[in-house]
Amino acid sequence: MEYTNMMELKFLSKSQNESFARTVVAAFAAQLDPTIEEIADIKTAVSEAVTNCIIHGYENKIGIITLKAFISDHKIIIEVIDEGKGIEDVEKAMQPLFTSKLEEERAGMGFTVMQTFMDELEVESTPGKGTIVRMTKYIRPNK
Amino acid sequence: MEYTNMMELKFLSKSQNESFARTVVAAFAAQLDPTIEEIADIKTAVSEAVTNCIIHGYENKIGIITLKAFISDHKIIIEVIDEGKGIEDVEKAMQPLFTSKLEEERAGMGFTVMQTFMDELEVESTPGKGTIVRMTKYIRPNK
Amino acid sequence: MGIKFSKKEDSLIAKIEGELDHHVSENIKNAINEEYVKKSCRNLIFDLKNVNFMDSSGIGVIIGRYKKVKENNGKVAIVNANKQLHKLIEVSGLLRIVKCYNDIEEALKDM
Amino acid sequence: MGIKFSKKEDSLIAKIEGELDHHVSENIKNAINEEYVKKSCRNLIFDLKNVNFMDSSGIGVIIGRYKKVKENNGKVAIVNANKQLHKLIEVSGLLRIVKCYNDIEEALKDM
Ligand SMILES: Nc1ncnc2c1ncn2[C@@H]1O[C@H](COP(=O)(O)OP(=O)(O)O)[C@@H](O)[C@H]1O
Ligand SMILES: Nc1ncnc2c1ncn2[C@@H]1O[C@H](COP(=O)(O)OP(=O)(O)O)[C@@H](O)[C@H]1O
Repeated sequence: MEYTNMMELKFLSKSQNESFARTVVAAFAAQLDPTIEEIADIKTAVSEAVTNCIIHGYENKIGIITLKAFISDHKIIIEVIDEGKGIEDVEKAMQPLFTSKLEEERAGMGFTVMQTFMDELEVESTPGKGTIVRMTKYIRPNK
Repeated sequence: MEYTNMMELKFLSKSQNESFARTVVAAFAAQLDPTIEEIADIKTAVSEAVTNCIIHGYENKIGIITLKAFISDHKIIIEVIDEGKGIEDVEKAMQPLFTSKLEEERAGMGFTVMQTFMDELEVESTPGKGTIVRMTKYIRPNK
Repeated sequence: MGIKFSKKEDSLIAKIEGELDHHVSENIKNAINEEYVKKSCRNLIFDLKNVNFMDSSGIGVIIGRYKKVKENNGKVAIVNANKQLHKLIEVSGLLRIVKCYNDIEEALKDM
Repeated sequence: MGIKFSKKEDSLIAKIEGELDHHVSENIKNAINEEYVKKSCRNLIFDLKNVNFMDSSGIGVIIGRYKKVKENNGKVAIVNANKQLHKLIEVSGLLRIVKCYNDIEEALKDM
């Protein structure tokens, strides 16, 4: 992957770190001079992915979440990685309204939000090994 | 080290990442509910350490800087690490006004600022291997 | 994060402040459940004016409350959602069960 | 980051905006050097009112300018430094060579 700037953040799968992760990615993406709306889109998508690591990947036990970001001209690629439970059937998991945690009032809309708020979404998962969510957002220059 | 929360950030030794590193550490330290002044102290000290990695550790070539932070009750421990040039004589380097880069208008006050703005400062360095700067700040609760 | 309650006619107005994510969702949920019963309300209005961030965990909170309120023959409404929140609310399909209004007065008229 | 210049009597006033760290120090330094010569000034006043962050790279910028201005028999002054900046200025020993004033008028009187 060619990039002009990159960062990698590791943090504990504690829910108070959800807002921390959003702030970090917003501060890093700021280099691309995004609009307020673009920043909000990125924060929302990252929040979904990080929350999923905490609730589904590690099932509220403490693990390490890795957030990577790569900037190349006019786009940011973001990876959110856990080494938790993994997903048996990724296609099914990505369907709107699907959730494995109905009792917890999950909306089952996390992946749908990531898909809508970002330009590209890829999910790689191995049951028992963990999950990588890779998202790309194009930031239009000269607005 | 016992801690209740931790993070580890890796980023490129580019000067535009100085302000990014400050923002990240401030967002993480926010959990301790610090005063504005305490946050400013931490940002200043981290800025000194990160700038030193860029200018002295990697001498403006691109390398990886690692910023770690550990929170335990009422204190934050921050490590700024490079795998660059290292320091021959740490004691001499830490003296106020000492700088090896006079031609660049360095004030030679980086370590002095870290020492004054934080509560504890330790420097470990191996020439040819790199440098670890470890700083601790106590955050008074119930202000 | 915080939440302020008021009651108008038989509607509970929950004004949420700050960031509505998974971290705070459990507290928000419990606070609303408690207040809804204590003040014996029928309808529930979410005032999102001071919400500066929300993700699908917030959608989950609203859907969960909708189920409870429906059991009680009440309605759920959302007011003061900004552009970003509207986008989230639309994408999530929430509009099928909950209506958005510009302000509390408008919502109350339709309850 | 930005910088605005004005001239009063034979003093150049450099009003710096934003964060004064290593990243911007080279640009700030060059901009001041150029303007100081172009406007043929003697003294130099740093207005730090709109500086919301500064570290020892900023101190380096001020010391470097001091050396140039002294060659020209001028003085360097700092105005509008907030509490955090004052702490940095004190710790760095800058007060041995540069004076701080509450505002530009006060600084000008003492030039
Ligand atoms: N990081 C992850 N690790 C394991 N399972 C996951 C992960 N992310 C998502 N899933 C699975 O995909 C489902 C759908 O996710 P999502 O669309 O975000 O909805 P929700 O989080 O509301 O359940 C989850 O219920 C879960 O079963
Ligand atoms: N990360 C580092 N790697 C190598 N040398 C360093 C590092 N940090 C500091 N030094 C050395 O210590 C000296 C003093 O540092 P400092 O007090 O920050 O002053 P300055 O950065 O203004 O030179 C530097 O000039 C340099 O020689």
